Amino acid sequence: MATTELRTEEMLLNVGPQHPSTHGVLRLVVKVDGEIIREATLVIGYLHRGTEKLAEDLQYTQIIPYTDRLDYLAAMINNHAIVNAVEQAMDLQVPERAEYLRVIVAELNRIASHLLFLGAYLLDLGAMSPFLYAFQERETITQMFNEISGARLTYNYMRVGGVKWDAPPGWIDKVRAYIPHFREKLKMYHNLVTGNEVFLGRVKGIGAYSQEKALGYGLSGINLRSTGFKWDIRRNKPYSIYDRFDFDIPVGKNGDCYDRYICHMMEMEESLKIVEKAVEQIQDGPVMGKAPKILRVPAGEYYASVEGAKGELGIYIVSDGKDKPYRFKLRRPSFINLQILPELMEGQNVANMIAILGAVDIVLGEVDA
Amino acid sequence: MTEANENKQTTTADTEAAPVEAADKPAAPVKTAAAKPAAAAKPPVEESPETIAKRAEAQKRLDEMKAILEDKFGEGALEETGLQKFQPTLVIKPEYWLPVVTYLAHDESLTFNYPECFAGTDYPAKGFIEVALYLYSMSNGRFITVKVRTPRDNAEVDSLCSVFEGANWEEREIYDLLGVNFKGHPNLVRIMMDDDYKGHPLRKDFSVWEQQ
Amino acid sequence: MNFLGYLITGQFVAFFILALIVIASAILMLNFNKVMYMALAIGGVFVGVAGIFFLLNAEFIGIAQVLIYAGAITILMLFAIMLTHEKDGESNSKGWIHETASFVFVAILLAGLMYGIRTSTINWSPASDEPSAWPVGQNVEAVAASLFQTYTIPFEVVSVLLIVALVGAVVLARKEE
Amino acid sequence: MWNNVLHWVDQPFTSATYLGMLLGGVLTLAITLGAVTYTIYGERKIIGWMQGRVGPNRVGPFGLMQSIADILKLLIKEDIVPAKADKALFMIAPIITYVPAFAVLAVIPYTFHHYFTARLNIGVLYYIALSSISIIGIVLGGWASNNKYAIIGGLRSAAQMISYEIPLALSMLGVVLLSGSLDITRIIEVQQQNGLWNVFPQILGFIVFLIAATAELARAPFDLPEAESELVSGYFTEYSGFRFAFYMLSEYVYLIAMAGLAAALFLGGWTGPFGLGWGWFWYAIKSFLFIFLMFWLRATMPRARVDQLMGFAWKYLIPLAILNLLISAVEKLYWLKG
Repeated sequence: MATTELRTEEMLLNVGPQHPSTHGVLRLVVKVDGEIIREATLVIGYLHRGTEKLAEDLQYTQIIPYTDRLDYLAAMINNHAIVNAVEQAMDLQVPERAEYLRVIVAELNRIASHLLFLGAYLLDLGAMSPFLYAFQERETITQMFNEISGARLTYNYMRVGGVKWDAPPGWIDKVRAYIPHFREKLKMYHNLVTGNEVFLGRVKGIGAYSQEKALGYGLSGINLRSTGFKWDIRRNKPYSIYDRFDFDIPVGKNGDCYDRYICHMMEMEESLKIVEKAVEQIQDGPVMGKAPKILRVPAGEYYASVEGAKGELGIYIVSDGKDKPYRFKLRRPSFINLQILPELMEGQNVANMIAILGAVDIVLGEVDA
Repeated sequence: MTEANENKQTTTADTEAAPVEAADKPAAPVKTAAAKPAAAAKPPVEESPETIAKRAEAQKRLDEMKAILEDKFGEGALEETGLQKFQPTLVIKPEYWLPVVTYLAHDESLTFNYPECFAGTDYPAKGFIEVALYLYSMSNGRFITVKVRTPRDNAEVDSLCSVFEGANWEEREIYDLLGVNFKGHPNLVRIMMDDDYKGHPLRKDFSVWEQQ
Repeated sequence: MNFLGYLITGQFVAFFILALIVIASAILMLNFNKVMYMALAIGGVFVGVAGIFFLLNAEFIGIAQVLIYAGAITILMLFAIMLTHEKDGESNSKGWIHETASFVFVAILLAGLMYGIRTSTINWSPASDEPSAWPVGQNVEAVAASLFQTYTIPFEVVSVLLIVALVGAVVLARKEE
Repeated sequence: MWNNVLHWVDQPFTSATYLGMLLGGVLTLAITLGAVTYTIYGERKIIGWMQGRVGPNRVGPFGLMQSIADILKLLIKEDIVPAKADKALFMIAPIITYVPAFAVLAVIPYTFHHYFTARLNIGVLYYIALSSISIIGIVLGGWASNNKYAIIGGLRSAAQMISYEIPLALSMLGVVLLSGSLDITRIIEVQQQNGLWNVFPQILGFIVFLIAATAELARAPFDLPEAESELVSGYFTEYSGFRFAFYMLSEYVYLIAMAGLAAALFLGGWTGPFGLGWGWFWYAIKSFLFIFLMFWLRATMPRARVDQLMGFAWKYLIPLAILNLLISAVEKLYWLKG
């Protein structure tokens, strides 16, 4: 034994594409030494459907259902992104009521998406119950969306110039009633999860990165805010009617998994505030403005973004003045946020890998487009 | 010129070729209110004072940026400048691409440190592929678009991975879907399609049927 | 129940079963080619021996055997085998001279043992015939008494020695990093 | 003769004792299987109730036959052995795990009369020693599957169980010290005589015992060996059919055995309040309390990380257990001289 060196062997571990915690068809090729990760490579593209290419052959209204399939957990916000981009490009006016309905469904959808994050993340960390609790609340939102749009997941609700349907009678009251109910539930989640010593041990100080790093990677949304950088498209580049609402932008301190978790939790509260104000202010009126039957975006290049559930969801349209985009590029926040993972995972163990991956909060439909 | 070169294209692409010309060429001088005949034609011109002010502001910023860059890199660095709606847009010569972006990102007073959107577009009619990068300066709230053009066959651009870590996957995606080679990229392999896939789907002359 | 003049009791049957386990495991251990199987077979030997201790009313020793040998040491071996690279298929066919020589040696050993046992003058009658120093079923107390009363100081010294060895091993292992 | 059948342990070897042995084995197995079946059912129902859902409710009234249907399904499933697995070890490993799990039940005194169980004078040690053998089966199963997740799972569980055996055994030592015996029955008797359950003088030991037992049983929050989100299913990822059932079974048998041990060592075993009879009934209630606690923890806690787990055992539990031992000695000297 004197001369022979005892070295443990490195093992190539293929995590996914089918694995309980890759949230879809993400594949991680990790080189592990024991349980320590030496190198991680991400392989994506298993869900690539060529949305950008398809969009080049579609009229703008026809693209809307395709955006539903990107971040399928927050399809309303995706709808909002594209109609917002086209409206900004065409300088279209949207009726007040439609704007309010948009904001209400978008914020409710943000809550639903964050709820799913909460459930799935805790499931990744080995706690079962929060997942079921979160889904219970998400179910109510899904029901409401079903009533307003006729679909539970892929809503196809918004149109350029307004929204497709007005809210059915009594719908607004349902939303109003949901707000205090959900506030109670949020308190319960905090009781169940936020103070849990085991949970804190799993997420505090794990997967931290600095502000500069986050900016260099182009991270957005909570992944950027968790480093303490106050950046929210709703506030910094106001679109729709977000400038009328008063809400905080929760930021973290250390940019670790705990901060990302707590930002999600606090953002739900802020979204509730916005919804509360919106249902207060909403007036009767038309929900569809004057938009041409066939939308022709004037020739030129446009970029407009909204604050998606996962980060800045941008749409870049190159138009040649026709009814179909010449080039339709999606800035998918999940895709960009995912890039930082290999760097975060190096030197961590397998359990932390899952904690980090879960906290980045990706949707593979959006990553792969 | 365009029809002759791009006979292979589908009919849509053929008809598109001409308007593209119209859409992009005007960007060459300044795309002021007067230079938007197509858009302005439909709704009777009702430019609100707000819009005009915004455009003037954007124009001012564009001129500023242009001056800064020309001062730093000389007249030859910029191919074109213009406004896209309210977005100052600068087309940079390929050989200046990396230094200009590096300068924009790292310079103390500019600090365009946030790559917001990275997109490539194929213009077969004009024979180049354009890579556009939307930059945002978080510290002083400014935004610009920088672009670079590279010939369609033998498309090659310097990689920005050394400036923005986030450029890595975006460049891989553009490489995968548009076939632009990024020089100096640490790991330029396909990202969306299979490794043995042939062709670049987002090129306008790409056809699924030829692929098979 | 009698068989060939022996009284067949549960103990008797159990002894033969255990003996069979021990011998079979030992032979298997020698004959296996894979290290993993060998480790498992030696685990079987340990368990069988523990059973024989139980038959002899030495429960404490039997349990210690299971705990330390069958449990800890076997797992240690398994770990060592799993974490180092296992070399499979090392054929251990030695020449016929080797085989014959070992056979002869074992035969002589066996004969010598048999001779020793048959001619010895020690009384091999079962222990329970004589009054034992400790009542049956009290051997935990017996062990405790001898460790903590008669041999307290040697016991403590040995434990200190073991701790020193443990710490030394940790120190040596850390140095390699 | 009936007496011989029931009390086969201390009777001469006759055909009646044979019958007793056979009957004892089969009956214990049957009872255990029944208990495991309904522990699983109970787990699903209780956790379901905690999570606001119904739990099994389709097979039989209130889903009472659900677990039986599950077991039946497992038994008639194809016994798949992966092509690259080490066949012999793969097949034998679940058995190595299960046999000690079943064997430890021999010393759990469900009743005072020890029907079908043994009054062993070193019962506590016997439990610890036998349960350590099960680890061999787990490690072998993980290794033989030739699956990376299974290997990591197997290594993890071995490391976890070995390190938690130490605080577990140390926490039991306090009880042993107070009772002056390693015999579980004797420990209960002493508690009966003192009229004081060991939880009270041994509260620290009980806490250490609970934590160490949770880890030893690999249940949440210490269910790392089968951490689904990381290792898919840990060491039994590749197992299916009745070999998988063996692993599941031994896991739940250990749960029941550990519950029995907790009830005996700390909660006074079969002794009921006010000297009421029905020993087995009280025993069952106390065991169930322990099992319920395990379910509750599972519904509440996220999973700990592997290095935290090890650190916790060595840095907190073992010192606490040793402190408890000191306290026990003081108590023995000045309080419970019994």
